[in-house]
Amino acid sequence: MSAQLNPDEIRKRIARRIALELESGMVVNLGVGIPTLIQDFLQPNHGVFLQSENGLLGMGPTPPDDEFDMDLISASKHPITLEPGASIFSSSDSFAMIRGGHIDVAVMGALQVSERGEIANWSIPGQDILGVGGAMDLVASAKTMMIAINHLTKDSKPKLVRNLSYPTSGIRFAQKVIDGGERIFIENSRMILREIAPDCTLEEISATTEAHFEVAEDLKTMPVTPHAMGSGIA
Amino acid sequence: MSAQLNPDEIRKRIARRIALELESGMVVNLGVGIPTLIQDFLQPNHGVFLQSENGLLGMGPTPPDDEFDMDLISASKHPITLEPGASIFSSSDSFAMIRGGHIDVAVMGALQVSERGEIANWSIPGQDILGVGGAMDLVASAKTMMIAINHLTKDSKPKLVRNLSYPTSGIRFAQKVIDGGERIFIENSRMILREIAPDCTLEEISATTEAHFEVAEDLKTMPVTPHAMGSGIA
Amino acid sequence: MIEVVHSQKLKTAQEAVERIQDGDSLLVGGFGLTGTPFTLIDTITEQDRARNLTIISNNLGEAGKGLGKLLNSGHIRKAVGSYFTSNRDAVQAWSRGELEIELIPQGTLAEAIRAGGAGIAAFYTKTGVGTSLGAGKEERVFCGERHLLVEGIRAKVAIIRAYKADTLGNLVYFKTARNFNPVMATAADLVIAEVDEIVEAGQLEPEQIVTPHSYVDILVINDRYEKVGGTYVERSVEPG
Amino acid sequence: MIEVVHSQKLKTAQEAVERIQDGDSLLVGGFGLTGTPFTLIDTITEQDRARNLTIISNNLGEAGKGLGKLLNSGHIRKAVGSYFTSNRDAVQAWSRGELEIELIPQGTLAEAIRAGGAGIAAFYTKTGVGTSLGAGKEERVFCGERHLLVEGIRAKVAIIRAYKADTLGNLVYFKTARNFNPVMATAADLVIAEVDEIVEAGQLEPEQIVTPHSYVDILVINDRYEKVGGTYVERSVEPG
Repeated sequence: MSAQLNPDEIRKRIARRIALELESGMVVNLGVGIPTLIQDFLQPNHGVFLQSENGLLGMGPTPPDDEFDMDLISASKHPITLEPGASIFSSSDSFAMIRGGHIDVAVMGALQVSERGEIANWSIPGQDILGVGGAMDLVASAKTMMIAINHLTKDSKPKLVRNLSYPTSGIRFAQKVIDGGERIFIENSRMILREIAPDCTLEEISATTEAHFEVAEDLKTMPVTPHAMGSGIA
Repeated sequence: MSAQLNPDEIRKRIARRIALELESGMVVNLGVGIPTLIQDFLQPNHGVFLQSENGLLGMGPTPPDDEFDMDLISASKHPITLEPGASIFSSSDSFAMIRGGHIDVAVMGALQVSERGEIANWSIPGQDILGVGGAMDLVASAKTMMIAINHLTKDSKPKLVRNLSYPTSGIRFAQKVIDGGERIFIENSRMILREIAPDCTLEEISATTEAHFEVAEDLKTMPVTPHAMGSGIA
Repeated sequence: MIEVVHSQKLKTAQEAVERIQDGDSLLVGGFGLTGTPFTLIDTITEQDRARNLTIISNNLGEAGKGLGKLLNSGHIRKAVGSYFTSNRDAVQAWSRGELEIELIPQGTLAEAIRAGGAGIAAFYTKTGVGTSLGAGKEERVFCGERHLLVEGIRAKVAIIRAYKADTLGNLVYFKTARNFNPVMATAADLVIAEVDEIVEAGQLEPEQIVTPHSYVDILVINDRYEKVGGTYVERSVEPG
Repeated sequence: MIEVVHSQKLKTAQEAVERIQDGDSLLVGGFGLTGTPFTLIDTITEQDRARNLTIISNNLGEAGKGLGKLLNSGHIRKAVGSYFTSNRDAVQAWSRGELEIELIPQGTLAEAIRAGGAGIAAFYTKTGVGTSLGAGKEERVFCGERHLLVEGIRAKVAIIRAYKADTLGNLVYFKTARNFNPVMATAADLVIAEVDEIVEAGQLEPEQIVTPHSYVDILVINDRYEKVGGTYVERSVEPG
């Protein structure tokens, strides 16, 4: 779906839509991949506090090239800045914060999401498993998990599946899934389609989704342009 | 023994002798009671680092009255000062330091010490047990434990006993016991008398000590006057 | 007059302690009387809404001071901590059967609260092995040494004392008044911090913030106690 | 020229890494290349005394940089950490069977090191429950939730990176170069800290010291790398 958009545009669309979900005062951890783009789509004075698991609360946007400092990076190892009121702490204090349940929202990428909301986001069967990072800590402990994914894998297989065939990241479930064409809530272990992009059809989504999902009675059109930001749809 | 000295003088004698045991570079925790007096008997530029379990490394001596600050206290809740290079941390970081085995010497009072070196220093049978503080943490974790005690209880019973009749503070053993008349090492769970005060006799000590102890072949005279400080006997 | 920069988290002591309910568990910062949230404690006593409290704190203050006040006003059902003998009133209340006491080694108390705040359900420690305070606790040998299993501690509310906050609620502490306060800030559903001063966000150095603002729900200004000759004393007049 | 106040703990990088033995376990600070003790790592590589090292570090640096250098020089037998895919050399060495890898969730790694430093033999965590990384681990239910038992981690030596030390060995860190360094300082028999600068004791504020000196055995000055355009690069000439 959204075949007319290139992958980069789809990634930005997802990031933009998730930005609308984040409210002032929330403590939010952004995973690698699409989630790192979200920061660029937050409104000025958004009041969202970005936590980075390498030891930082109050992450600001990418600095201009001439202010780059390798000693100030995100968990994705990108250069960042500090917002006023930011604090720096150790990795152990950072994961005490994460694992103690002090992160309101973790936005993460995924390789698969099951229809109950289980997340696979660290390992591909048959490939070398040599990296997990903080994925399992966040899945075990974040109050709310939002998943930012492309609808299909690179070889056009559904990522929203009945049951995970990829290794799971934990036993807790995601609450929201946002891809380029739709926004899905997972409530009581059931997927509910809440929004659909204007350039997608229900038929397309059904054909490319393995997981069972219900369609919300008040199915809405997903805001997909910058213009729609701050429209109160979140 | 040392019947001619008043209790206060005996306490000072004990503190003075223990001060000779403390070497430059050691991280030392001083318990309540007699151990709090030790600081006054350390040489200038002693290089000993005093740790206080309420969250401080580098405790300095009592301030003059007009510099008293209730926000800067020892674990005994006495006003203190900070040495250059002192650091302040939380109670949890402080006990991580203690319990992680980072204290070289804990000097503590005791109600009883068994001949194997077991320590009873928090509770009296038949009395209300409403305070333990950090005693058990130190007994479980300090590299070396030195015991500062009066030789007899207030009702003239031996404090150095064969087996504890008071509740134990843990399963680890003290290495040194210093009272007003003697200095005893505990090695391989056996007490060895190493020093005896000039105003005490071996007969006196034997008569008032329940624990078995050996007498070192090279039994020394305990330095008991300020003059003897820094004499290299330690 | 106390100058205060406005913060969304700022409330009066009265508003703050209204959130405490009858029967709640409370983590209360402080070691002896140092680093104690006096204003909040006094306000709980005066407001007299929440009784049967379980207080988790190293001590119960001193006789008539700090938590000693809350004890004497009859608000405490149970105290969990490491050292209560320094408050004679607590010993007597316990003797009369009016106060339940749970004694925990100080380091185990600090570690259990850290565990509660860090998502650690339980941990193994050597402290207390073979003692009457370890009696009945599950034991296990690691590397040839006996250890006790201790579960994490959390509470419904934490009331803590810091020196300065910024408008977001980041906290720094003063000297040894830090003690149990930072760890308690991590282990309660609602965290109320009593501070002397609030500055603009950005005025505290990022590397020097001890408690990040995400742990702090409510800020209250200490407008009752001032330091005179190194000791906190009640101000002679109520602040205007 | 680098100005250095003399400290009893100060050694050259060569003297410091001579303490590392063949087959030792090493905690190595850093996250990616940030907060990495480059000088110490390079010196181990050059000195070529200690092989078959077990490296406990979040990553193995990047290809040819930081711990990537030590990997390529053939000194590492096993790596324990959370993320190795960012160094292709590590992936390939593992594929060829030349490198053993133990993968641990990042938070569990940080907590296990803290436990090792704090005298906690083992702890229960929710992270990893139901995953292949939790397979075979002992499980236990607390408050209705499944937890895994994880043992503390300690090493023979820790090499860490700080910004400034004082003459006693107290340390402060710079921005996110703090990461794993402070916790690793607590969990090894020998702790070697690489710093940019040493100041007199008393010049660091007591409340701002992150690692108290009692954790630090040896100080080494970073005299090889300088920051150019925000990145650490090897100095063009060896310092005199």
